[in-house]
Amino acid sequence: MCLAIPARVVELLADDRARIELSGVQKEVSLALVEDVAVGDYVIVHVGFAIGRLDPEEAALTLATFAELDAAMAGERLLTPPLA
Amino acid sequence: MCLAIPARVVELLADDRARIELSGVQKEVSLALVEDVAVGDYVIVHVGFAIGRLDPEEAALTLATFAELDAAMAGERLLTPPLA
Amino acid sequence: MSYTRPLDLKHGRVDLSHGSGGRAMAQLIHDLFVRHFDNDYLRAQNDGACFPLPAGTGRMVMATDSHVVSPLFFPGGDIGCLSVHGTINDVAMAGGKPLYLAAGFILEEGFPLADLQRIVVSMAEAAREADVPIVTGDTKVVEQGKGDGVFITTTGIGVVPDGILLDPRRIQPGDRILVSGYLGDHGVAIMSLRENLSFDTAIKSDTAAIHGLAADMLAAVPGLRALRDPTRGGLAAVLNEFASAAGCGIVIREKAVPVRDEVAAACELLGLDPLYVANEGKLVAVCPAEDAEHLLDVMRSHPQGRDAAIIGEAIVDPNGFVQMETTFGGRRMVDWLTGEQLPRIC
Amino acid sequence: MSYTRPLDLKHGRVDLSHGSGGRAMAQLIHDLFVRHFDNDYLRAQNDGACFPLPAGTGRMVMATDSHVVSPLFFPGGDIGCLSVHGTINDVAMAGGKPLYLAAGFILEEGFPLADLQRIVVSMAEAAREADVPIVTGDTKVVEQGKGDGVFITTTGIGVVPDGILLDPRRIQPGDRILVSGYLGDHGVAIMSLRENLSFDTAIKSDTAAIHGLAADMLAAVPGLRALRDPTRGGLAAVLNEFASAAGCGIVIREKAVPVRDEVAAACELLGLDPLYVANEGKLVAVCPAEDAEHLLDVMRSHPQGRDAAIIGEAIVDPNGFVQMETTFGGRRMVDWLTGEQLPRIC
Amino acid sequence: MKYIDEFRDGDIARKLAATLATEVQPGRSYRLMEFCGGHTHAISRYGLLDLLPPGVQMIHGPGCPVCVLPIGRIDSAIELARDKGVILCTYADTLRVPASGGLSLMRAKAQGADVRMVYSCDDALRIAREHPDREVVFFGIGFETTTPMTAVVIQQAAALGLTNFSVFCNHVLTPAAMVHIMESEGDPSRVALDGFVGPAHVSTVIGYGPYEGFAQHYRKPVVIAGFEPLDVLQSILMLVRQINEGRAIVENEFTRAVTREGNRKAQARVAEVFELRECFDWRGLGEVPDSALRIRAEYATYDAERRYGMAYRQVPDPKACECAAILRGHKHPRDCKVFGTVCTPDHPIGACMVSSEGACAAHYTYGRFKEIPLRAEVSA
Amino acid sequence: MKYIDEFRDGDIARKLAATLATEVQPGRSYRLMEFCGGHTHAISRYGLLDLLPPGVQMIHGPGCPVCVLPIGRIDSAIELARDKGVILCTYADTLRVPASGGLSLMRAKAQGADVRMVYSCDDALRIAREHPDREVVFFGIGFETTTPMTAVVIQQAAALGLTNFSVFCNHVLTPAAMVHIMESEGDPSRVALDGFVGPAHVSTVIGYGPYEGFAQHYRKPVVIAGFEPLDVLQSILMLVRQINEGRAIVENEFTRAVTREGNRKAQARVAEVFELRECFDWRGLGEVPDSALRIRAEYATYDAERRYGMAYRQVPDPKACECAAILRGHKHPRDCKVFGTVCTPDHPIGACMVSSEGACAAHYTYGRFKEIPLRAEVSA
Ligand code: SF4
Ligand code: SF4
Ligand SMILES: [Mg+2]
Ligand SMILES: [Mg+2]
Ligand SMILES: [Mg+2]
Ligand SMILES: [Mg+2]
Ligand SMILES: [Mg+2]
Ligand SMILES: [Mg+2]
Ligand SMILES: [Mg+2]
Ligand SMILES: [Mg+2]
Ligand SMILES: [Mg+2]
Ligand SMILES: [Mg+2]
Repeated sequence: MCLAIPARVVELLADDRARIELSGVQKEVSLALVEDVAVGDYVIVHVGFAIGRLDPEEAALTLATFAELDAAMAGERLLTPPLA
Repeated sequence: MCLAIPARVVELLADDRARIELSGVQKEVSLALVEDVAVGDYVIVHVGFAIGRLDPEEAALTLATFAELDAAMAGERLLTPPLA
Repeated sequence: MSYTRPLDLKHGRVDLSHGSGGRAMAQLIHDLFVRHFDNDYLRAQNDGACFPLPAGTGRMVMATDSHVVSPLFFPGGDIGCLSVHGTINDVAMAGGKPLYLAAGFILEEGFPLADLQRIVVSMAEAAREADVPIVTGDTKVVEQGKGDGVFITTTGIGVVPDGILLDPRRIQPGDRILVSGYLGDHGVAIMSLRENLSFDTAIKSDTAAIHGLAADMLAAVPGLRALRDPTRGGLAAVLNEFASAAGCGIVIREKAVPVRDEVAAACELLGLDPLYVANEGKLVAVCPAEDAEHLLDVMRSHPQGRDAAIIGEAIVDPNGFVQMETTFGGRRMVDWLTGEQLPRIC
Repeated sequence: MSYTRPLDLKHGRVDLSHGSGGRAMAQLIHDLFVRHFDNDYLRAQNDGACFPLPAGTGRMVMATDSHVVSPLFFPGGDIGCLSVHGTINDVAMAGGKPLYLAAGFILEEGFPLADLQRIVVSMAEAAREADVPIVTGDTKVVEQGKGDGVFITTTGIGVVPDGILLDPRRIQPGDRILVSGYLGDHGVAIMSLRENLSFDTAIKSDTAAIHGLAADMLAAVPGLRALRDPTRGGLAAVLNEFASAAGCGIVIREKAVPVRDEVAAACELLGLDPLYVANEGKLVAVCPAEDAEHLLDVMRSHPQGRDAAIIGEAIVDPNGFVQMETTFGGRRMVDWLTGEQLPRIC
Repeated sequence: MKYIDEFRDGDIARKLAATLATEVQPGRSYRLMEFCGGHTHAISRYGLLDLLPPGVQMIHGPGCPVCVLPIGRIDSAIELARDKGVILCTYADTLRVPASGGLSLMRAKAQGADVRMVYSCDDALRIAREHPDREVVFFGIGFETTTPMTAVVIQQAAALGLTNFSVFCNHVLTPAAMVHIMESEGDPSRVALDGFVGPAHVSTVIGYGPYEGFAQHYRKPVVIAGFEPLDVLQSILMLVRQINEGRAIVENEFTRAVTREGNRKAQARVAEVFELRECFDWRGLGEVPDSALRIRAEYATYDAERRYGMAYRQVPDPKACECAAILRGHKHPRDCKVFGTVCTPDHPIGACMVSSEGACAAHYTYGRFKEIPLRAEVSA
Repeated sequence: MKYIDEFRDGDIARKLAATLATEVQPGRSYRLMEFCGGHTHAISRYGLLDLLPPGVQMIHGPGCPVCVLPIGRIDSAIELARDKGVILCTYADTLRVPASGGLSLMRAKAQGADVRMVYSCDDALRIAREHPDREVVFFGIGFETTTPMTAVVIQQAAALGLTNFSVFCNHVLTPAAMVHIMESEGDPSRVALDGFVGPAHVSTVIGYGPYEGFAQHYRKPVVIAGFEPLDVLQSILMLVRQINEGRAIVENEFTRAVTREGNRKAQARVAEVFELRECFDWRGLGEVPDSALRIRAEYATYDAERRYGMAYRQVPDPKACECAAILRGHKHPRDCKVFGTVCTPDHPIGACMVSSEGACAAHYTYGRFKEIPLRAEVSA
């Protein structure tokens, strides 16, 4: 019920709306709950509304911690979970 | 459109209505357009209303004139069409 | 973990889950259709039924009818048995011995399961009585307001014995036209329930599978030219179909056409002509003149042909007109039905 | 007197007279259905079609499906070709070579004749392409508000070559499960048009007749255990049907199941699982382990099986559970669809 | 069916026909108009023409209420159902009458208009009571036979205080139309009529008195006849006798149902609710003075024409259509170029091709085979 | 799918699992509650439990908004649709939730109630605009994730001056429920929880700040986690570490979407339209103070409860149903006597069997095979 997914904004539309894209599927969503969204941004979409923005840098950081796992597996623990 | 058929009244119903019968088929009709109808009377039914009564004596007379035809056929003309 | 909550056949209703390909649908099919139709083909739970054919089968016949009758239950039957009879009869009218039926259900959301069960039981009985199992089927559910309770499409297949060639194009001037009994019962039974027309009558629909009668007729007179069941459009439609296929005319005698008094009276009341009223358990046959009396005897010795009659003959008329000698002594055409008579009778 | 006013196929609409058994109905059938479906069986204008069978036919298969898809026209097809493909596929999934189709139409008063023509032309093309003629049919008209444009019930029959025995009850632990291509295209194409869901995608319905593919597979691996087209309820429904019929379990590998990115994305957006989404031109096959690679090769060399894959195998499990190894590395059940996924997809 | 079957007896018919044959004067022609569609229907359905001797010719009159409805009136009915969103209740006969733009009520219904076929105007009232949220209009058509029940439902609606019910009144009057037919006698293209088979159930309601002036003034015999075929045959015999004897009075063959006064109660109902319309456009006949009824001011709220501010627009009949001449008795359906080809009961061009009481439809459906001689008949 | 697929990577999952296995202290048990149904769903759908080392135990929390809807609220929704004749617009998840008398919205719909499934509350507003003659009610359910858009449509309805639209508000609050779970710790029947996988998108909206007091007060670690399976695995690792180290703070695994403050604009919209409800009845949890929202007086005309004078009637859950204990984490679905027999997703008895996020449904649909060991498996 709370499921929401990140999708890229491909077009800003009238009435505080935008067209988002996810792997070739496009859909209109409302931007009424987010501010200063630009084309190219990733927003988090829930029941037809963007409810937040996805922060690419933070995503990259999280993925980086996963990448560290190989090292961690080797023995010593390098991984520090990020405290935002 | 003006087709109407004679049917026998088998039951008087509330609201100026009656049940009529024609060869085993019964139907409700309105008596709003006729007066003093009794069970056993033949009425002439048109679009769900009795629009008149069928006079059995006159019907018999008409049929009698048909019966005269045999005689008529024989030669002399006996048939006098009834002028009501 | 083997317990499954049974369908609520008393108060339950069809809902959208019964048509969505999930367990609710599987349960409906299993607990209702498979249970009542009860045969190995259905129990195999395939999407189609696979069956052996009688040895030496050279020709087959397939026929289909969608049934949308309203009301669903009527004096003498319901959409369930009607849908079995109607298709069995079409197979039989092509000279086929009906073997198997398929049934497609289109259910309207909200339809009471109890009514559905009544219909299914009636189908099952009709199929059993006719000895023609319903071996495969399909169920769809449409939203409320997109259907009308239940529509049933049945398809039947049968095998045609060698030597039988029923084809109205073979009708020749001089051939005799026969009907198997009183006409118009089904249509009048349905009309008697229509809100705007309602009248009371003891008339019941004649819905019945008449493949047995047809088989007797074909056995006795293999040279029968054509058979057809006078459903929508009544006797008039069948005669016009025959005449136009054969490219000859047809003359019938009004006096010879069997119509019950009550049916005649109902038609009189409604301004209809019994020749156009639907039947669901009658047939019209055409045979060479020399076979007519024998065929009539065979028909009359079958319970479903007790009231059979020879009603007329084919004549030379390249216009393919159907004429009738009226009881009154004149002659007139019996044309196709024009416009609506009454919709949803089958 | 030979002139007949043609049907107004541009602006005309279905009205009640088109279903009443009179000349208007005869004209509709003749000018639209017979004209486009175009074969001798229909031209004979009987209520059933009579046809010879290929010599030596021992077993036949009959399958039926009612089609109520909404909307009637969708990317990649329409109810017309869908109704031809759907039934041909059911015949093929039983191992049959499809021979003939019957079609029952339930039309709603007011339905544009131009749309009906589009649908009929699409059916005719589909039937021609598949080389399976529509040999008999039926037409009913229901009042406005009692239907939804058009419903089409098709029934097909076919002959089953000797030596073929497709029956999910024959599935044994160790048998391999294959699918013929990408899953979920049809369901997603339909959903993309639903008012409440509307999204834009290039995904088209995969509706297609796949009896050719099935025939190649059966020729190569006559010992195939079971075939089924994953329509309503999707792959999950077929696997559960197989498992419960066979009384064994099934394990599939998520990674091996072919799903297009766009289909995965649409499902993500709507919170659906592609395993439950409908297909109309795919099949699921089960074969002995030793035949699997050969079967896969045969499938991949057919244009309709280019993206075929072995997705799993049958295992010993008297509960008949279907499990999946997730891409993530865990294992979970793939149960029947519960409740509605989305109604009216076929 | 008592009082029905007796009047369809083929044996008597043959005897009547024989009598008629002996009475018809050789070489003399008897051109008789059956005014009513009911008679037209009976003549066609029972093949009655086969029984008439040469010289007796039946000419169909304008007495089919469906046939005389002009296009403009059907257009208005469609407008009500389609554009004003009312439930339009109508007798089935009107459903296929051609209107402008290729439409008919049946096609308007297929396009979504809420048109409902009723058996009785009673049903229209019931529908109005069942749908208090909808406006319900009854499409009232017909001659004097069908007018009284429309009056009854209007009075019932008033008694019930219904506010969602009204009547689109198109009721027309028989004697006015008969007069109109005679007034067009001057038309040089036409052959004179020798007598009239007079209305059956119209007369049940209005009595036969109203025709007496007509018979006297135009010196044409009128015989009121029932709708059963023996009634028609007998009335033809009676007309032939009047003609032979040079009489021109009203005779009543249909004594079992018709009196001189008619149904006083029904007449009173009609008079309470309706009043004469100065003028009414008939299909075929054009504007005929004092030939129709409208709803009285007391019942104005039940008058759909006032309620919806309907204005009548005259629409010319299709060019090819000979209905006008046929309804006046000047032409036979077979004289119309499009009869049976472009114009058929399934695709009627004129209104006479719609109801089975229409001259063209009756001829098409029951009689056209006679125009095409059979080549060889295999005997029974 | 960018930012989705990366977080479902099986290889990384295996490595994370291996790390987790090395960090879990032998013999120690880690009882972790995933509060959200979204996490429950991810755990089940990806078979995540297979990757957890012994000792780590996941306990489903009450964070499925469908599961916590009490019978009385569904009864009210049915009443609106069936008895008040409104068009009731609802997210699909609620359609099969059991109500009184064997009903559900889906069954009420089959009985003729006008219940429409919508994907977004936007659609409910559109339906209201398309049907000005009908009353349209949106059945608003959900946690903080789903509340802001309900606020938006209420404000849009007000801006448009719609008079036929209202909302039946059942929005509930996460932190209050978490507190309630901890307050029921006293229950002797239950084993203590060691940590919480904290809400994903609820936190996107409200931020992770609101959990800080909770972690501190109850001394339980909370890790905010995304709904992708790697997020869940990672958050479990983070919880294990906090537990091992004796820490009890709020950590944020879901940094790509969640900040400490959350979405201020969404919070503002919610604050404008809604206010705290003193008390709300949760299925399973019973009356929870300050745990839900209601529509402010300024928007009273859009409040279906006021508009239709709806009074809440508490209805006890079915006797056999263990939802209450399961939602609190006291019991596992398999402990319910009717699980999988009388109660299945097709015939749910309790709400936890309805949505795939419900503990019972998730276990039935994805996990129940584990309870039944396979006898012999033919290797691939
Ligand atoms: S045949 Fe048709 S067009 Fe010709 S007069 Fe008759 S109704 Fe008019
Ligand atoms: S299995 Fe059903 S009855 Fe038992 S606790 Fe879960 S929802 Fe309630
Ligand atoms: Mg048929
Ligand atoms: Mg049939
Ligand atoms: Mg038939
Ligand atoms: Mg099917
Ligand atoms: Mg309905
Ligand atoms: Mg099928
Ligand atoms: Mg199929
Ligand atoms: Mg199938
Ligand atoms: Mg048919
Ligand atoms: Mg519709």
